[in-house]
Amino acid sequence: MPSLGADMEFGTLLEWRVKPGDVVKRGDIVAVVDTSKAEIEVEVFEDGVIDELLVPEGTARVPVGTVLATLRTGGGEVTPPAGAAAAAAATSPPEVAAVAEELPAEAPPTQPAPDTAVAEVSTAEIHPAGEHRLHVSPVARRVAEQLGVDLATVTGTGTEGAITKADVERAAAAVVLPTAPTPSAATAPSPPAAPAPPAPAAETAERQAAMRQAIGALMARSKREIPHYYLQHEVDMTRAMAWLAQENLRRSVSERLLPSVLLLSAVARAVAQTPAMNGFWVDGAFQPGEGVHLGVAVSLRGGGLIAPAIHDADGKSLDELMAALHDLVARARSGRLRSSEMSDPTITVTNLGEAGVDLVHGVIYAPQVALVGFGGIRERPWAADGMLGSRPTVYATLAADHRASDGHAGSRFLALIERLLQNPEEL
Amino acid sequence: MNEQELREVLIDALTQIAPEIDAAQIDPQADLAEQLDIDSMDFLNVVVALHERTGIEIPERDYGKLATLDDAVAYLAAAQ
Amino acid sequence: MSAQAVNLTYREAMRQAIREALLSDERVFLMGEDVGAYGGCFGVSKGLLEEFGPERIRDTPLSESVFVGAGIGAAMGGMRPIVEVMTVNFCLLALDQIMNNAATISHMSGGQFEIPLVIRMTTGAGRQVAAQHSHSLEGWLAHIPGLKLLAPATLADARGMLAPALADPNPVLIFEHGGLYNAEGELPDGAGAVDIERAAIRRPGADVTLITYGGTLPTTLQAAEELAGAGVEAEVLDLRVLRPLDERAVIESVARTHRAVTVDEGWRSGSLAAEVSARIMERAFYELDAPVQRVCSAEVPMPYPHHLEQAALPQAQTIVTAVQRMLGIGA
Amino acid sequence: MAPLEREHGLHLLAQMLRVRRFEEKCVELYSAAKIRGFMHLYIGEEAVAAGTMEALEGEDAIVATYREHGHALLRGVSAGAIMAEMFGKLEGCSRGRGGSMHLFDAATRFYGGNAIVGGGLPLAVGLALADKLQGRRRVTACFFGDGAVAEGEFHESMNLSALWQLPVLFLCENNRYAMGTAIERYESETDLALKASSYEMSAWSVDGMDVRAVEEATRRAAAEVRDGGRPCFLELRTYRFRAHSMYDPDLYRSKEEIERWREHDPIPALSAELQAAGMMSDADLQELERAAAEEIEAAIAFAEAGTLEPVEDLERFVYAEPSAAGAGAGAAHPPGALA
Repeated sequence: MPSLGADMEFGTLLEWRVKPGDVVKRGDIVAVVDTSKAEIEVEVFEDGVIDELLVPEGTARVPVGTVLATLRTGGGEVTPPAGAAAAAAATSPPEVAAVAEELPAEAPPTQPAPDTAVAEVSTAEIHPAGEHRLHVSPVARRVAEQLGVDLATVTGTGTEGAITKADVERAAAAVVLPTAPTPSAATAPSPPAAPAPPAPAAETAERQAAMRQAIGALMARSKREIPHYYLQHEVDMTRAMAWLAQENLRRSVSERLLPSVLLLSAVARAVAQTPAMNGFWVDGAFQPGEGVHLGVAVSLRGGGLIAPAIHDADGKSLDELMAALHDLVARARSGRLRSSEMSDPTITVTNLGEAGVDLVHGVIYAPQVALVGFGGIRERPWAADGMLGSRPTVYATLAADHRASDGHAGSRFLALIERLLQNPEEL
Repeated sequence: MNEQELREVLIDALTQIAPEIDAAQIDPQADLAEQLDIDSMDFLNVVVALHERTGIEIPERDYGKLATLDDAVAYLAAAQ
Repeated sequence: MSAQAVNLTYREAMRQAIREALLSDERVFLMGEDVGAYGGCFGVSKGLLEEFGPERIRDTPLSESVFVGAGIGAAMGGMRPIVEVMTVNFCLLALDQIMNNAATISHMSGGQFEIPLVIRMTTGAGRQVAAQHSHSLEGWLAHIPGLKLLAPATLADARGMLAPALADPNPVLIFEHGGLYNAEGELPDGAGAVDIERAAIRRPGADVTLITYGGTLPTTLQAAEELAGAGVEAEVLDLRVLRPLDERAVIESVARTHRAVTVDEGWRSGSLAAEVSARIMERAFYELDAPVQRVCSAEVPMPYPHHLEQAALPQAQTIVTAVQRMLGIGA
Repeated sequence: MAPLEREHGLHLLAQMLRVRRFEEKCVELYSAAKIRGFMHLYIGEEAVAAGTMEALEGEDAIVATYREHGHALLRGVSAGAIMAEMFGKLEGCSRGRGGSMHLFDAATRFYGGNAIVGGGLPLAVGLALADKLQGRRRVTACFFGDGAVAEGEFHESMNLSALWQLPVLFLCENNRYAMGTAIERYESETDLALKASSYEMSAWSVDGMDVRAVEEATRRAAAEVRDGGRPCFLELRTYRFRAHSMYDPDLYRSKEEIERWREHDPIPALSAELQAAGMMSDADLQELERAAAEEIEAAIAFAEAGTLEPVEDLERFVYAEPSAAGAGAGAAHPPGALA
């Protein structure tokens, strides 16, 4: 099939003008081909005798270079017309390559043109000496602001070492990476797999330092910018603990609930009714959160702290909250947090009771506007009706941003938490 | 299960929670929560693991009897 | 430099340049519509016919394609022609010769032929001559590899760019903004050839870089003065060479000020301002504290009435507003 | 017309034969996809190139069109350089960058093919202007087809060259078709010599199928241009036997018309005249055929052995290279790689 035009790849063999045995001379018309633009008469370039017609009339989409017929030239040997085979080499789509095997395929590899734009000028090269300016993409700068990541601590992987959004998120999440990734505890500990070998000491130390810096930067910024006010309130946990004990007796081991789940549920529902506590202080104004995304402060083995979010906590049942908490802690401690969980808790709860303290006055996670704290649940002296007794109680505390709310709102918020904990069965 | 097997099962469950701890370092007489910085979530995971491996269901009120390694092994042996 | 300075207009500076070229090289001749007897549509070549005669100061028929093509052929034949296309609006009739012959032959012939030709064109709007006579098409021609483009905005450049352009073995297009011809100023008596590769900082500043060329340089300098009044130090960068662009000068300035506004009388879409903005984004992205702004002509055929024409053209106030918005200050 | 003499007759025949066989081989190489893009063949018009080139001198300049293989070959560009150019090789006469439509050769002052119809006319006017301004007695020969007569640049170029009395020789190869449109369907006045004379320059028609008539007419016109310093116009009435380019369906003319013109094929016509005058034996003819075939085989071998221009050179010559600047006015020295 000859190449019959600049843009021709296939042709349709319309008609043979010769049959096997016919004698032909150079320039004779042997066939008619349709190139989708025109019907062209195909000439033969050598004298000889038609040997065999290989492609029947009417065959469509015959690639350029396909051998259409063979010719017995003077020497008696049977060859495809030279031109056809060569054409196959130059323009052959893969399936026809076989036909042109014997001829040296001359298709040169197409190299991409080198980018020889006029004198490449890169900012690194012409940077004004001295003023070391951090290369940070605009979106990375914004996310760093949200996650409270100190850009100076972030190593960039973008062009020429620029810091990208992913770099910032990794730095924030780096706070999460415990010394060694623990196999996923998931809902039920699977048969104990061999624990992963602890990361080399150097790497851990370096990560600890970066994490320390990141937390330090966030806390420093919160303290510097947020006018905190603090409230505390002792909450009677008698009914809650009694209900929980009954409930766990009824449940199988793997479905048991922890006291902290009750606290989280109460806070979530109280926040839902106190929107002023739920959102962000950005560019000098309060932005209400879209939904109650409860940040849960999770302490990490070997030090470090992260507060990923349980989304729409106010709508979750105790079982759902328990499962969410279990999953979040496991993934937080194994460094598999999703960035969405990182960037949008609308209020955070810290529960240091287990570490043995009575109450905690925390630092708000900027740009959030409130932080709820719980100490340990313990038997404490309790006076009621003039009688002194002892009851399980917990100190609930609130650190709040005075730009977004006042003590009055804070107090009603803590009182609401207490009231909700008096009816655990409704949580 | 004899005491030695119970001890191994318990240690396995504990290293699940605290992979960086070398089993040999655990002081069998000292408070486990204190030594291994275990919180209530971790302890619940241990209780669930023990239930799966040994079939023993530890009620919440007995949690106090598993304060140390030796106490826990003794409790488990008795509970079988 | 000789002590006395000469007071003259941009027009006279260009005429001196042409006269000097004719005197110093007999291969040089001037060809174009009404360059001879009429003295040049904008008076640039007044008196040259009387001094150099009709062979070297050649009035042409209104046949832009052939006399631009003849300029190309004469350059290939060993001459150093200066072809004057009365205004950039009429170069549309000669674009085939400019693009398919002047810009292409050297490359396509494998370097066998040089085309040392200079084509001068008056450009720009502002004199109420309506749409067909008010175009700014530098951006189109700056798109074509093989051409060099110059935009003399100052007296020194009007006086000094022609000689190096004629010495250059490539086709060089010189754009003279119609609004500049009457600009008056002083030039040292012996003022001569200037560089035709680099941009020039016409006013240093640290807060923002205003990048412009040709007829909008005065407007941009005026904007810089007004900004100085509001405590903003604007650096004014005159591109001078529209192809090849002096990218280094643009990037170095933006690396200092971290903000850029390009001012261009062309229409915004696909303009030279767009190209400058793209190069800043490619080469100095991390230097930017704000996106690059462009102040260009309104995308309309240039209207005849004065008030509409001024509304369509880039004004100092438009530049000032763009900078203020960029800095988050002002109105 | 001067009487035919043997040696010159055989030379003219050889020239036409070289072009004919070269173009026929190109058809084969194009169908084998060795030559790509667009290709416009000269088969049938050989008498024009052979006759005109005979009458021009080495110092003269040539400006041609995209149907230019014959002009380049007979002007002295080597068959190898032309073939290598169509193979896209560095050893081509334009470093492989121009292809069939853009052959350039500074050494023979062959200022290129031009793919824009009428695009070359202003260039030729300029080259002639430079000659006039520098007092040089030489001719710029500008070839173009009848189609170009309809372009504005034809009118502008004819007017300016007559107005300024420039030494241009306008050679209009009237093959009666602008691609697929017959001349009667695109020109109000089809007598192109008559049309040209309105620009106050001498203009006349010549039988473009008679190589000796073409040579004699071109000699006369070239003398008027060279010595009289005036432009001149020749309409060479000729015909192309094959399609406008590879391949058009050729539906715009009848087979009978092509056959009628084939009867005036300049090559058999001259052969018959030489044989009738006892000036050419069969052996002479076979020798001319052998020599043409040998030249073409060598050209193909040269092209096949050619190399590809390194991609690193992609941007070379967009702007002139400094070293080339000193190579005399206007004509940079040809690249080293040229054979």
